Amino acid sequence: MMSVSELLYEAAILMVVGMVVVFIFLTLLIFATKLLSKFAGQEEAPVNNPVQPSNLNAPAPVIAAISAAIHQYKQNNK
Amino acid sequence: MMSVSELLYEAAILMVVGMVVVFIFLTLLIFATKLLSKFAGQEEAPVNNPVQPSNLNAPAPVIAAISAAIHQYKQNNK
Amino acid sequence: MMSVSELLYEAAILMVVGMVVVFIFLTLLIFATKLLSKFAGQEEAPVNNPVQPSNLNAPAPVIAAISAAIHQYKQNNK
Amino acid sequence: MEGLQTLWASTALANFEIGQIVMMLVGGLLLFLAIKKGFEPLLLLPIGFGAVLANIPLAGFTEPGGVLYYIYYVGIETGVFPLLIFMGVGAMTDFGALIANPRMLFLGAAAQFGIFATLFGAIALNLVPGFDFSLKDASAIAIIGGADGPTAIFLASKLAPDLLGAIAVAAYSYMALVPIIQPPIMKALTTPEERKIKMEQLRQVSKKEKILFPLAVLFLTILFLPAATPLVGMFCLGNLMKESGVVDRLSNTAQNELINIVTIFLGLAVGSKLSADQFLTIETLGILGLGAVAFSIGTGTGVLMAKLMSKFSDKPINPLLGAAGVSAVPMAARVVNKVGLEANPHNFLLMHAMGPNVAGVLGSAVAAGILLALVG
Amino acid sequence: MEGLQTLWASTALANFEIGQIVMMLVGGLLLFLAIKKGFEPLLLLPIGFGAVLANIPLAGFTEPGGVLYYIYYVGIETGVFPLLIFMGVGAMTDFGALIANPRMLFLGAAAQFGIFATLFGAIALNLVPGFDFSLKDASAIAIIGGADGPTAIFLASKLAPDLLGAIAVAAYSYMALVPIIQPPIMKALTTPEERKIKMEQLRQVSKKEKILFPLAVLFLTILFLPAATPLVGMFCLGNLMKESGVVDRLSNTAQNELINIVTIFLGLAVGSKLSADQFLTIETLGILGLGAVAFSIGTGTGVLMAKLMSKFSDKPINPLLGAAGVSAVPMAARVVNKVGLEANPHNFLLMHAMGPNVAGVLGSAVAAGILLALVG
Amino acid sequence: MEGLQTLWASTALANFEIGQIVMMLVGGLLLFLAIKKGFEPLLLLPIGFGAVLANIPLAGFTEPGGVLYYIYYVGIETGVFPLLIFMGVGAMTDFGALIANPRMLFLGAAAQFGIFATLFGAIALNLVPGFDFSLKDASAIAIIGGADGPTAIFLASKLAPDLLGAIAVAAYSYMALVPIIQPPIMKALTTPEERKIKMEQLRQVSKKEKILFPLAVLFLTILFLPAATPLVGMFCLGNLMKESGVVDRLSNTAQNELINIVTIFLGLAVGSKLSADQFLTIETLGILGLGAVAFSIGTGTGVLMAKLMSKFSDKPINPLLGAAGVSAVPMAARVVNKVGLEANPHNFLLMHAMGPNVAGVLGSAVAAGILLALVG
Ligand code: NA
Ligand code: NA
Ligand code: NA
Repeated sequence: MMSVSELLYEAAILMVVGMVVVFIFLTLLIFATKLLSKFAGQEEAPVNNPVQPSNLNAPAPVIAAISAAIHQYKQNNK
Repeated sequence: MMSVSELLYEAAILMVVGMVVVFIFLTLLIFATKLLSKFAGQEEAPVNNPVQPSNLNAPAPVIAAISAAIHQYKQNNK
Repeated sequence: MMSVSELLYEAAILMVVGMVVVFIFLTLLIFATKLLSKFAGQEEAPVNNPVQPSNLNAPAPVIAAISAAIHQYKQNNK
Repeated sequence: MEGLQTLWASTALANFEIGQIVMMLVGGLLLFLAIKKGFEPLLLLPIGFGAVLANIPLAGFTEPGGVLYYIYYVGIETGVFPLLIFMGVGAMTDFGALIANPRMLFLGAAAQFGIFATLFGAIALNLVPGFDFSLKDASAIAIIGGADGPTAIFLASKLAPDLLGAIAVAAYSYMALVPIIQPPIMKALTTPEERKIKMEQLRQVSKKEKILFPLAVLFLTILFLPAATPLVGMFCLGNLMKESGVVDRLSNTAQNELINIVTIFLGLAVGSKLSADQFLTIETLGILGLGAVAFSIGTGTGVLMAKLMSKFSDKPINPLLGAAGVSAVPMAARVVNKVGLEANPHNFLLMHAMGPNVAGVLGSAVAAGILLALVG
Repeated sequence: MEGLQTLWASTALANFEIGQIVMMLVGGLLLFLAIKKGFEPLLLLPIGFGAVLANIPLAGFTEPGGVLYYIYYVGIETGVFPLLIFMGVGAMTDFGALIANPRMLFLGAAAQFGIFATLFGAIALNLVPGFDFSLKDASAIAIIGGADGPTAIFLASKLAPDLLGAIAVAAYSYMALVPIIQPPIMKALTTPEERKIKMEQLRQVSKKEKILFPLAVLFLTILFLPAATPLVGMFCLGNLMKESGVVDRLSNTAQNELINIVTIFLGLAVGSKLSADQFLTIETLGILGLGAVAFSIGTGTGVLMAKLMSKFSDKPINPLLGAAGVSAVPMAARVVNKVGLEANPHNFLLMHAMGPNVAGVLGSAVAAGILLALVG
Repeated sequence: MEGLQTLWASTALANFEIGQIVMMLVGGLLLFLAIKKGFEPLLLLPIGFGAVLANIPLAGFTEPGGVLYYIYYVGIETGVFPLLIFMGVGAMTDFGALIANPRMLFLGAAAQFGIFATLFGAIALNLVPGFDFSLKDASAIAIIGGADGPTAIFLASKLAPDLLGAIAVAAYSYMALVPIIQPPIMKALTTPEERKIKMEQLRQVSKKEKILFPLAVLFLTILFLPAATPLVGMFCLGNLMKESGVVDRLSNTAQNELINIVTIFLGLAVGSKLSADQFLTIETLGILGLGAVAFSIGTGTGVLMAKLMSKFSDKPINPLLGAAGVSAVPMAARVVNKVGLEANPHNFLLMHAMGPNVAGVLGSAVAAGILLALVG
């Protein structure tokens, strides 16, 4: 059983981590969508790979960012 | 295990009770329907109160009302 | 656990029995359909029994044939 | 020789019990009635087909692992399928004629005497050797007189699952036979003059009345007959979805795709209860006989009640309307209309008969609730 | 005397607890809001009706053997019903506006602050005597700010089943109140000049982009947020069925008959959780209050984010669009359009608002995944 | 360092096994074939999507509590879903062409040699190291040659659930490949002169014949092959509902909404069996190879049978019709028509090919029954 102050602290961390991850994720999706449009945006475009893996060019920094956010949370959660 | 005569007696009672209750119930429904028609029968009638809590312009009284209900409930539940 | 050669033998028997039964069954269905058409083929035909049991006139040979096929299989399967 | 016996054993021919053959013929008869005679085909076709499937030796349709087993277990034993049908029927029902003339509820009440008299009759049959109906059995049988399929199936699944097949078959068969059973009784109890009585035109009913009516019905049922609320509640939900006008896509689905899907499954599951050991009994004969009696009595008391009401009413009431009180919507109302037209070619009773007709649906749901409360 | 008491005992009147009566009134209120006020009637009508049925004494709707018990057990406890609804919603969703202007995803992200701030607020409420929300409770409550019914029900069924009734009611009620809650906030945070900003027309999006988009969303979710894949996956399946154009009959069924059937059942099952002991608590008041706060904050941060983006963008962005980021499709987009038209009668923002609107759906599904991963 | 590992662990990236990635690619390939190539998209789209979902690490779709787990458990393990599909297919099937020319049943019989030869072939594959098919496995694989999806899924769920994914994928893939697999075989086994043979017009078939035909099929199946009655029975029920003309609303629902709903679920559930440990085996390669062989043999024996029949018939028979005997309705019949038109631009074989085509459906259901009786 956690005290209210502990809970509040956790909730604050969750708030920060949650928003950070939401933003990172949807930012990634922006890049993916732009990449998608670049390759598939023209109706006349040649047939591309249907499962266009649009983010593979930069997975490391992304994972680092998400990891950092979650890390922060888990750290504070011990 | 009941004897046939006991069963017959029970069935007779059921027959009487059943028909009486059916008639009482549907008679009640006749009154309810007539009442309904009196209040809601005119298409032009002003909006009558079926369950009219006009709460959109004032959320505070609504919460007050729900609070009062819950309060009442908790009181009676102790 | 059967050896591969035993399995192969079984599979061969299954192949023969299976095809024989399929053919017998669908041949029966041909006769049944023809009988059906004879009795119900004319739109003006009188109302016949809707469940026209078209093969009842010769069940014995049919059963004998299917039985023989399955028998063969079971024999070889012991 | 042993080999030949093995072969023989792998076909159904060797495994047929005489009872299964008879039950298949019963299934075939139901299919014939449904397809050729047009008797309640929506139910009797799947019921008949289910009966055929359930009685195939070695096929295991009604054993764990069989498709009919699962359908019965999921939909009938839980009571969910008849309740969903009832919701769909509610979404198809227009209470306008009843709201315009609520006294018609008396006719719906009177016709339920068919139920309760039959309950007594079923118990009385125990005096005949071979019959041994409990009060639960008798109640489930009597509800056939309610002329309402889902109500009968729901009550039978709760009170007498063993008799469910026979009860459902009897209920739907007699509902189909309404045009044959009712007219002689109607004519015997009325004079040609009475049958010619014209009813005055019904008033327009407001949308608000139609919305509030199912809520009022539910309200009264909650207060006085909680045991009837599963049936009445789902019926009123369907009707409210229809009349409220704000959830048309739900209402349309409830009265079309959903009720169709459930009807296929319900029919098959009911058919799966038509097994020889449960159906080929002297009890089934009793059930079929009692069902006919129940319909006849309900028709008769409905007509007599209408005559009684006509005496105490300032405006005359055509006693034929009482026959519609057994429900069997909309068949009974059509029969009333037809018999009325025979007496007077300008007397259209159809709209007026819809009032007692839907009153009969409520009446038998109420009767089912009473039986559940007192016998269940 | 004793006999009279027995009779009395068989009606509901004698068995009503005050809490049941209050919950029936709550159910009646929901029916009123659904039918008379048109508040999310597709859900609030069955929820309200379910609440009435669930609180009938002696009827046993929510006990083993009762129809609502089975529906809840099969559809909500397994999570299947909200996921099927989400699939249907996916089959109804057009991502065209978002693909044409993917930066709108930032607005869908910003509006989720309503969720996480409310999580904090729910925990902070524990400082008030009488409240005792766990992190799971707080997370389930906070998702109301996502303005997405199936997401809220799915998360609540996983994290806080006891609060499911109150959370679902709050979520759908506030979604219905979007036209009342949002405009004051939108106007307070923007100048009339900002509200007049015209957006340039969106480009045509190719069929191939629309087909690949749900796959890209699923792909990213798989990589980084597996916990969100049930929701996002079923949503993307529905959208792929629609956009692929090769399974139109499945897509049509998913967005019509299937979603209708599931909606009826989902509503009844949610209503069945509106029992007095779970709903008539001080926590419910907290949930209703927090839900309103969540919507308001989400609307506000959406608008502020749009203003921020406008500063850094070469083309100006109408900050009203940010309000659509809470989702509540398509209501919030319509509100944006209406408020925009008030400022400039020639400024049609509806199509532009659909971008952040559907981004908000993805945003709250992602937020739900995060909460499941970290709190669940 | 430890912290970083914890983070890493909460994404799917760290938990992917190579097998899961490969299976997702397989799922992606199926989606590609369904959407881009139009290969049996109604099944391959949900199967492919299900395969992707089932292989997401940490998401638990196929574990107790996961949505695909429940769908598989309820619909495939019980056999209910394939049977409902079969009922719907029955409601879509017109036996008119077959009743008019019942000898076409011989073609439907001959084409089943694809099944039984493949059974032998699957066992023979055990001679290759790495393969270890039991008779049950071999039977389930061989049914691919029946060119009938629901029959294959039903049999595989009974005889070899572990191979269900691969078998279903192979069955639907090859059904889609019928226009590529069949023509070379058809041309190799026939002369241009034979392919030009015109068939005389089919006679009109009466409504009564069409009603009695499914009953006759069921009757024979009951007598001689009870093990085939689940498949044949549900098929005949659907066909009877259609042809009887008295339950059109049930028939329409069975062939539209109900089959659509079940198809979505069936596809997802089949896809959920595409897990790496069950699919990424040498057996799968064997299954794919055997499936192609089965189709080819069935096509060949069908054509040869037609040539044989033509010799003993007073009226010549176009041997191309034999290829339609593998079923794959209506694709194979269309292929026959197309190849026929290539030889003679005025020779329309489509209607004639529908006879052996639907005969092939019956043939493979019968074959499945034989395998269930002898091997199951
Ligand atoms: Na009745
Ligand atoms: Na949202
Ligand atoms: Na076939």
